[in-house]
Formats: sequence, structure tokens, C-alpha cells
Amino acid sequence: MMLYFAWVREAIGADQETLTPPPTVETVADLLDWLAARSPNHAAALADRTAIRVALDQDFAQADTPIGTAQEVAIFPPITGG
Amino acid sequence: MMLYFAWVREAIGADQETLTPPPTVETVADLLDWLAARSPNHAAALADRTAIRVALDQDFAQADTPIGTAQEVAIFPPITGG
Amino acid sequence: MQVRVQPEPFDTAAELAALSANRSDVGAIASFTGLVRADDGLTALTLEHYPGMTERQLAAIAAKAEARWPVLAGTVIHRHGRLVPGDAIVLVAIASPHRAAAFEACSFLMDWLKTKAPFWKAEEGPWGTRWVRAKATDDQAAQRW
Amino acid sequence: MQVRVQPEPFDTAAELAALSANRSDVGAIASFTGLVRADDGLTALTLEHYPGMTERQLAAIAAKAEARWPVLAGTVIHRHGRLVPGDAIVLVAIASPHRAAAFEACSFLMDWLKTKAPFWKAEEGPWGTRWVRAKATDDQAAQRW
Repeated sequence: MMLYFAWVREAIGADQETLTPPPTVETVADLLDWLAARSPNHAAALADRTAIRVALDQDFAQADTPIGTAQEVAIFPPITGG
Repeated sequence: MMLYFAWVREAIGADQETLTPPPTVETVADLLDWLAARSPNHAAALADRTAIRVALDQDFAQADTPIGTAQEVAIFPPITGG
Repeated sequence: MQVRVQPEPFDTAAELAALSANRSDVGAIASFTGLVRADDGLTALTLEHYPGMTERQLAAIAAKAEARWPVLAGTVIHRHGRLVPGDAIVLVAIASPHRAAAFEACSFLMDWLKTKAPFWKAEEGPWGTRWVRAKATDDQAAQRW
Repeated sequence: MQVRVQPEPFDTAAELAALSANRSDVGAIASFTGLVRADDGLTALTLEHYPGMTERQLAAIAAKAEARWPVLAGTVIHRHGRLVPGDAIVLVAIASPHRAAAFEACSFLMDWLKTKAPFWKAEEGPWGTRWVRAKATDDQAAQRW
């Protein structure tokens, strides 16, 4: 399950998608590359990777973090709460 | 006018005294020496000068601050408010 | 420590009073309230969050603070949804025996919350609606702990 | 900034609410409340102060904070007289556009108040009545500003 928040959600045009990446997608960076190729909206949303943050099963992940068995992958902009 | 607070007040046994030091009393240190000689209570109250603080006309003063024309001299322990 | 994420307003007075009610070991309560400012004609702020992860991150940050400082009681409340200028967004309040611990734990929680709690702000105003960009100073503030 | 020295209790909730009432430029309110702890069986605390000098020193400290940080509104209240465990002794609350300024001004005021406002505490308990000794850590805390 992919979850999108804030302007990532708006740019992709969905708040969630159920997707199964191929086995070649091993890390967070791989996943973002694979997602960006899905549609022009995905490509636009993920164009600036410095503005993208990812959480795997609700824990922050880095570009080189393996996706592993994560069930919930969330993609969102840097946090602006508080 | 001399004002005393907290345990300095209790040790001296007065919350204020109207005193006129001689012209040889120029600094705060001189004043404390002169006061300590007034009675055993004064001497006891002022025995440990590291535990004594002085204000001249409501501003903190140091041992070498000249008394000058100060009208109100307050003697008290280190502050413990807040 | 109590952690809440809610759309409803909160009662700062009641939250602070609860921290020291019926106990006599609290020497210090430090609190922080964040409010919506009407900067540049802002008319509303909408806070989106990531339900589940928010609570999880706030609980983790609270546990960190409790491990590091002598926290006797504490409350963290973060609102989501649409708020207008003057509305309170967030409350962090910490009761401790001593003042330095209360201040530090409170400040630590706010700094971490700014960089680890998944909230995003969208501002409404003369410009329409826009997403707030993260500040590098928030990351720096969190790094100092 | 408002500075008060009084024997009466104060209403923290009302004081905090007043700082942001009817305005929309306050983004942050940091507050500190100091309370009487029942350490080692303490039953009461009596605060003596130096009327005149206290107000003068608090006003000077408040002016320093205002010169150094963007303070939109602030309240400093220090009680004197006899207090019992759980009673609030002191309140410092600062409203600012931004969180770092609110925290720092509030912390600064507390540190300075601890070393510059002429108050003395006498503790009642199983030991009878004794004067509290000043802590070197308070001087150190004030020095860091």
C-alpha cells in the first residue's frame, strides 16, 4: 500500500494506491524511480527528490533503505507541523 | 537608612536602622567593617562576607563600590527567589 | 506523558492545571503553545497529518524526553484540520521537579515535533492556497539535542 | 511587559489567555510556573522580598528581555508571603511571533529573576524554620546569557 500526503498527494492525484513493485525494486530510491515512471503526474510529484520524504511502516527511511517487507509505504514532503 | 533582610535581619535583630557612618567609611567593604563593630549581633550577621550582598539605592553593589550619596543601603543574603 | 492528536480545540488552562493537581512534587511547569498567525493576510491554515504515524512518532519523542529528563507529567496535543488566526495548533507542557529540566524537555519536544511528527500545513490567503515549505532552521533546532 | 509582585494567588489560565487575546500576530507562547514542592516534609515556604527594589529589578530584567527578543506581550508575576506545597510562586509567560524567541526570553527571565530579584525563601518543616541557601547553579544559569 502506497500513501501520499500534502502536495505529493495533490500532484499524484490520489491519496493511496495499491501497487506491487517488481523484485528489482530493492531500496527507497529504486521505488521512487519505478513510481516516477508510472505517469506524468507521478514523475512531476517526484521530480525533486530533495523535497521528498519516505516512511516504511510509519518509520522514516532514507534513499538507500531496503524496502524489505514493508506493507505501508508513505511518500510526502518535508514536515511542517508544530 | 540601613535595611536588613532574611537571616541578616534576624541576626541583627532589626529590619532597619538609621545610622550615619563617619567620613572614613568610603566603600561597601568599609561600611560592613564599621557595622560589624557596632554589636556582637552585627558582627555575627556579617561574619561571612561571601554570604553577604549589598544594594545601594536598590542597585546591587560590590565590596569596592563607593557609598557616595546613597540614601538607602540594604544588606541581605544571596537571593533565593523564583 | 499524555499524547493527543485531535481536530478539536484544547483547553490550555485545564491541561496545565492537571499536571500539578493533587501532588506536591512538581516544582516547575514549562509550557509552549503554538498559534496561527495572520501573516501577510493569511486567513486559514489547514493541517494534514498521517494518522497512525503521527501518534507513533509523538509517543516515540515523548519516550525520548522521559528517558532524558525527570518528567513527572506531561501533555502533548497537536491539532489537525482547518484553523484560523489566533487558534492554538499545538501544546507541549512538562512538569518536573526542577526548572531546567522542564524548560529543556519542553523545548526538545517542540523541536523534534517540528521535524518528526508528520504534519503538513496549507495556508489560505490572498494567494489562494499554498503548502508551507519546511524551514532548514527547524532541522538545525532538532540537531542541537 | 507586565510585572507584578503580590501576596495573592494568580490565575495562570487567565494570564496566558490575555497574552494572545484579540490579536493574530502571536505565533508562540512560552510559559514557566514555579511551584512549592513538599521536599523532605516541607510544610510551608515564606517568601520575603525587598519592596521597591524587587519591582525595580524585575522591570529592568523585563526591559532587557524586550530589547533582546521580539516580545509581543509578557507577564511576570512573583508572589511573596507564606505559601504551601502545590502553590504557584512565580509565573513568566512570553508571547512572540516565533518559538525560539518565546522560549529563550522566558528562560532568560527565569534565570535572571533567580539571581537579581531580591526574594528570600524560608522553609518550614520537621526541622523548624530555615532559610534556603542560594545555589551556585543559579548564578551559572544567569551567566550563560
